Amino acid sequence: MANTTSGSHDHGSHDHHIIPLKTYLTVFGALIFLTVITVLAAKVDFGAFNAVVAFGIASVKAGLVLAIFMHLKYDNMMNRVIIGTSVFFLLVLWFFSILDIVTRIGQESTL
Amino acid sequence: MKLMPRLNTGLSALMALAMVVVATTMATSSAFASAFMPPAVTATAGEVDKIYAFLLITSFISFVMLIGGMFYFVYKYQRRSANDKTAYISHNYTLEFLWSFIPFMIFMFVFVWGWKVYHDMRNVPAGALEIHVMAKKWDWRFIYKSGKEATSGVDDKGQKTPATMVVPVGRPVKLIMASEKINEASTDRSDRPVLHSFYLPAARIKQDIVPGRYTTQWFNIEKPGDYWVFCTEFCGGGHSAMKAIVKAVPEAEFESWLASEGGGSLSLVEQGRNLYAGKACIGCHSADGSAVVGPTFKGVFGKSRSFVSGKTATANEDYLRDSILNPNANVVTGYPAGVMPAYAGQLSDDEVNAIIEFIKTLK
Amino acid sequence: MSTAKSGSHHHAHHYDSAEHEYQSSKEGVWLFLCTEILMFGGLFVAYAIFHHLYPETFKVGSKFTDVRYGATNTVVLLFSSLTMALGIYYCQIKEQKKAVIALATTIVCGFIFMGIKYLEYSHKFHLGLLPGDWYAGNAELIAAEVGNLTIPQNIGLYFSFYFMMTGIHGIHVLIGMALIGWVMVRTMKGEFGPGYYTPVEGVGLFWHLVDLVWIYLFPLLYLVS
Amino acid sequence: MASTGAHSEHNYLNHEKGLWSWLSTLDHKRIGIMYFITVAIFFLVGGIFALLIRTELFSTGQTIMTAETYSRVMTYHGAVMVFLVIIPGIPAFLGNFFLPMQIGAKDVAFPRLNLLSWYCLIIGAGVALMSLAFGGADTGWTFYTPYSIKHAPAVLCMMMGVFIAGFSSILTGLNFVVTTHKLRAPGMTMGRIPLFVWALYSTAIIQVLATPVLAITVLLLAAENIFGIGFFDPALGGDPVLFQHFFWFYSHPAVYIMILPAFGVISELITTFARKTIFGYTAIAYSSLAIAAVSFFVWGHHMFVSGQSEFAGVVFSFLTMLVGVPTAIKLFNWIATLYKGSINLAAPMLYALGFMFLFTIGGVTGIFLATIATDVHFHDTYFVVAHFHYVMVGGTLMAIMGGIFYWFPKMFGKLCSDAWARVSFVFIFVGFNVTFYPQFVLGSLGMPRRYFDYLPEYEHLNRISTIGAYLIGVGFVVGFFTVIHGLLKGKPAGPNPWGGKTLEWTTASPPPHENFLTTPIVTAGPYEYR
Ligand code: HEA
Ligand code: HEA
Ligand code: HEC
Ligand code: CUA
Ligand SMILES: [Cu+2]
Repeated sequence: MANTTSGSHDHGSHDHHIIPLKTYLTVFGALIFLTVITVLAAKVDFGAFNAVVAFGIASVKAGLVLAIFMHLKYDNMMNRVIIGTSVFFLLVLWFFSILDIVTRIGQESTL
Repeated sequence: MKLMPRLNTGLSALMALAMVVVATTMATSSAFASAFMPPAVTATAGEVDKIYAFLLITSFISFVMLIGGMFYFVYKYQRRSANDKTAYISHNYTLEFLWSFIPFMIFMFVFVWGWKVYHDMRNVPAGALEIHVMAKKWDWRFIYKSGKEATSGVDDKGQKTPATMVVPVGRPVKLIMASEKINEASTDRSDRPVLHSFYLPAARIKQDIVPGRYTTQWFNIEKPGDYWVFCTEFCGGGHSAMKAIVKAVPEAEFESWLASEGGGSLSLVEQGRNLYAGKACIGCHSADGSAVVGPTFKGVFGKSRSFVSGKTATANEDYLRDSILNPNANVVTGYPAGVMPAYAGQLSDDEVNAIIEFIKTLK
Repeated sequence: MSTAKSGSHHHAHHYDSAEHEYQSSKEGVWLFLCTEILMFGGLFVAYAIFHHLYPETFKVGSKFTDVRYGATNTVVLLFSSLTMALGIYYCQIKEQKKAVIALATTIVCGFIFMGIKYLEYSHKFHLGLLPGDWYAGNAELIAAEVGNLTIPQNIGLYFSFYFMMTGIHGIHVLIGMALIGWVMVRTMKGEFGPGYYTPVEGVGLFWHLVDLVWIYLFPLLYLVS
Repeated sequence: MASTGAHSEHNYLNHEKGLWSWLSTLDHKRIGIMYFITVAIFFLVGGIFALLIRTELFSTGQTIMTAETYSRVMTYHGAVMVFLVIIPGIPAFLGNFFLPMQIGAKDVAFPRLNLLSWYCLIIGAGVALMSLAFGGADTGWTFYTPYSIKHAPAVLCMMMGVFIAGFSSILTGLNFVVTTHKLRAPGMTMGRIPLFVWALYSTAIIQVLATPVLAITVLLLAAENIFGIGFFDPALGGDPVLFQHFFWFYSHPAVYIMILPAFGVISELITTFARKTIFGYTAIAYSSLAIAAVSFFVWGHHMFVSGQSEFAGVVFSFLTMLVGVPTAIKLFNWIATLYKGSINLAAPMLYALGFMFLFTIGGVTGIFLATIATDVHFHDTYFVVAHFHYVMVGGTLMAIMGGIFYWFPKMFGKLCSDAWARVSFVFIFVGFNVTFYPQFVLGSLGMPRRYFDYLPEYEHLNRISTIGAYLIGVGFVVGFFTVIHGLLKGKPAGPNPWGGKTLEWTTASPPPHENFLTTPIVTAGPYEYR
């Protein structure tokens, strides 16, 4: 199956989506921009929302990396499901552990 | 292969026999639920035994239906010839629904019932007699409000006699439990306090004892007698030797026992008052409601506290203990952080208990 | 080094086609990333819980981290992610030389990142800011650094998180660098091209994940309030 | 596509020769056999520890060892059986061998990872057992803090061993997920894969999702031991109950890693030996997935009295009840499959019936424990010990034995003595009940577990239990020699001695190097007995 013409491979396969260079550069610019925002936002006090803001921005950045750098936007459903599942089960671990800890304080019944 | 037919009959008979044995023991034991359980000496224990009996009976019925069915089919549909034809039955939605839904309903029923009984198990009735339980590798100590302490001893033959907690019959008893080091002075890591668990089978109660905080449970024994206490959280070589006895006696007898030898020492509250002065708490905390450097102790117990961090908590024993040992974890609103010294390592567990008992009296 | 090889690859006997192998391998890598997320996630969950229990400790602890270092490292890693993505891109469009340059840049970024980490670590060691029980903060040096602060009793906990999280992350960076080195050599040998670049893609996914983790670590450790 | 070949033909066993050809093999079948041998050896080790436990408990007081030794024996028994025997047991051994064959694939998706996972197990086991040289770990298999924070090299070795062995499990799981997704033969839709594959697939999902959390947990625990990081150490402001959350987040799903593949084996055995299509294919397949998912929400049932909040306890009790339902569905479906079948009571089928008998008891007693009020009494007593041996030994181990005797002809091209296999069953089945049934009674009466010594009133039941353990031992020795005898002297089996319908029976026994001479094309479901 050694092909002399580049870019072609076995029958039955699809050409992989190639993300244009410009998109990569734009996304990189956006990531740097968001990093600056994160640092600046940390200087402002949003009260209880500090963590939400920091985490929100981080998640936008993560989303960009996943979608473009990691090609998830053009990938098949299964790989998205896989990542989604891992995050979901992480939340399960967090949710039940914290559930115990915040409802534990009272020595008497918490119900 | 000649063996086969005989073996088949033999094996079916064997499994059927095993089933009859299992089934009869299950059936008899559900009839006399207490036959498999230690005598039940509290009302809660009676409730637990009822759930247990219910579970035994339902399990017994499910088991007979399922495994009885299995035997019947195995017997009825044995392979007759090398090319038997069988029915092609792929599913039956009605049946499938039934055998999902009925177990589900049973499970929900026992869940709710279990929850209800558990709720009673965890809710201490008002006016319970409070006893401090101190667990260490591998022994128990029980300390009463009067300052009386019950510990293990050694009999004439040099055998260890377990620590005995004397309690009055018919009165709720609340245990406030903590884990302590083998000896206060030791800095050896392996002497650290570890998990233990206070298990009183006759009352069907059990609660782990977690280093660094208090855990509680309660019981109300209705029948005089001696009942075993086991440690049920693995704590090392002496785990199985970590036993104690709860001795339930009539109220009058209890009072006279409490007043007898050992009763002369200071009560916990008095010890606490002395520490309050002796450990300089008095410098920053008043007992009469006035605010000094720190908040007053008057009325603090049971109150809701709010902290600089925005969190809130109810001031129970656990909270007080934390506030004494590690005061900066939660700083009370309106008071400076980092002023109160951390008393971790400065006060023994007994001393902390005593101070808390003292604070609790400042209503 | 024959360019004739580029883009051709014999898929393993149990696959139907190179594309089949490519898709399967990629799914394998994603599953692996899923396990990585759950592993790091355990630390994040612990962080969330202890931050909830001891907010003061984390607030004070984060004063010892230098946002300038953290931000620089964030930019370095983001840039390395870009070059990694470009490495794959150039393989896809058969620009082997550029691919090698992109990969080499990525490795250099890895070195810069680790270099800055080294500076941060050695500074912390110097102040005695060690994890947990080993904490041996030097009061004078600390005062010189952050002024007069009441240091919470269990400040060691913050440094436990700091070192566990950045340490495990750092190990991943090192592993990632080694892997990129490996695909870079293979790219130089001309083994990859539009028809076959699965290892580059897989290693790239891993590297991006390492970047992803850092995207969260940065606010958690450097910007907590 | 069926090729009836005599044993002497070219097959995976004689494809290459020499020890090194095994140790470096990428053939899933050979790796499966290597797991077989490894797991069998670890089982003997764990079993010997079990007999030491039972011998010590034969009478009150010190019988053959000190309390300190007992703690270690108990720990190694639990840890070896769980991490080295029963978790790799079915997936990595029978699964490795038969998953690719049942879906008509030539191999698993990543053969190199597959081999690596075997080495992870071996290295992990080596590191874990090295702890014996440092005096042995005595924490129980659950490593509860703060007891396990003791700066002891033995404990550290054990943790690192578990950490490494964990990767073996992750890699196997990862491999199986991709294999099932990507390598099915033409026509083998997800709705047509055998139930054993469904079971392994569900298991693999748990392995991938849960094991990393175990990895980070033992890593943190090791760091706690070395640096005192203060996550789990109350002396440093940590929370020992949090450790339990992290541990059981893995270890509860892990019990379904142990049982789901066994369910899969049972589905295969029942259909083949009743010669009947499975009743409720869809229900059994999806209940495996349901169990896998729900298993992540119930871990707190191990912690009802741990000092976890009462609210959390109740929530966990509720969620635990939910796993009972899909399990009940499976049992009822199997029994329904027997209806109007043509039942052949060969040894594998006996093991399957034994499984249903014992697992039902184990399962319903699980409900006793899930009910929060009764668990307060039963927690950490022999009732729990009896429960989990009924599900793990009565369940999984029975399925492994059944699976071995069922697939033995396929793996080695020879027949084992069915009569002797039945004899081993009788000993194991009887011995098992004699050992563990009394333990339910002991637990109800209040005898705590991990006890080196007990009150005199528990003695006679303990004696019965010990005698039973030796009977099980006899059963396994008989089983062991039956397998050896079959290997050496067994008659040629032919491709399909039992009349199975799944794809592995369509190829030669033992299978050729790449499983099938031509790739099978699938046109119907797995159990088409018409
Ligand atoms: C193969 C492993 C396996 C399996 C499958 C199970 C299955 C179950 N387990 Fe078990 N369990 C363990 C292995 C396993 N367990 C281990 C190893 C421990 C101890 C760990 C340690 O501490 O060392 C343990 C401990 C354990 C506990 C903690 C006890 C304690 O320490 O206090 C609990 C509590 O809820 C529990 C519950 C259950 C339940 C509800 C199921 C359910 O999945 C069972 C569902 C099945 C059925 C219910 C039977 C079929 C249904 C019917 C026939 C319908 C009709 C039934 C009724 C009406 C009752 N298990
Ligand atoms: C797969 C898991 C598994 C298996 C198969 C077993 C099998 C057995 N277990 Fe195990 N057990 C556990 C998992 C398992 N166990 C776990 C997780 C614990 C908890 C540990 C803890 O608390 O931390 C436990 C704890 C445990 C206890 C409680 C200890 C205590 O709490 O103090 C007891 C006591 O009776 C026991 C007994 C047995 C017996 C008699 C068997 C028998 O079925 C074993 C039968 C096998 C054999 C007897 C081997 C046959 C081999 C020979 C006879 C040797 C012949 C030699 C040659 C041929 C060379 N086990
Ligand atoms: C140097 C002053 C000082 C001393 C000495 C001191 N405390 Fe405090 N304490 C404070 C301050 C200030 C606060 C409030 C800020 C905080 O919560 O940390 C406080 C808070 C507390 C609280 C929480 C009270 C509430 O209202 O919620 C308790 C309980 C407590 N102290 C107990 C003690 C005990 C017991 C001692 C002696 C063994 C002691 N303190 C000694 C200053 C002191
Ligand atoms: Cu104390 Cu076990
Ligand atoms: Cu469980």
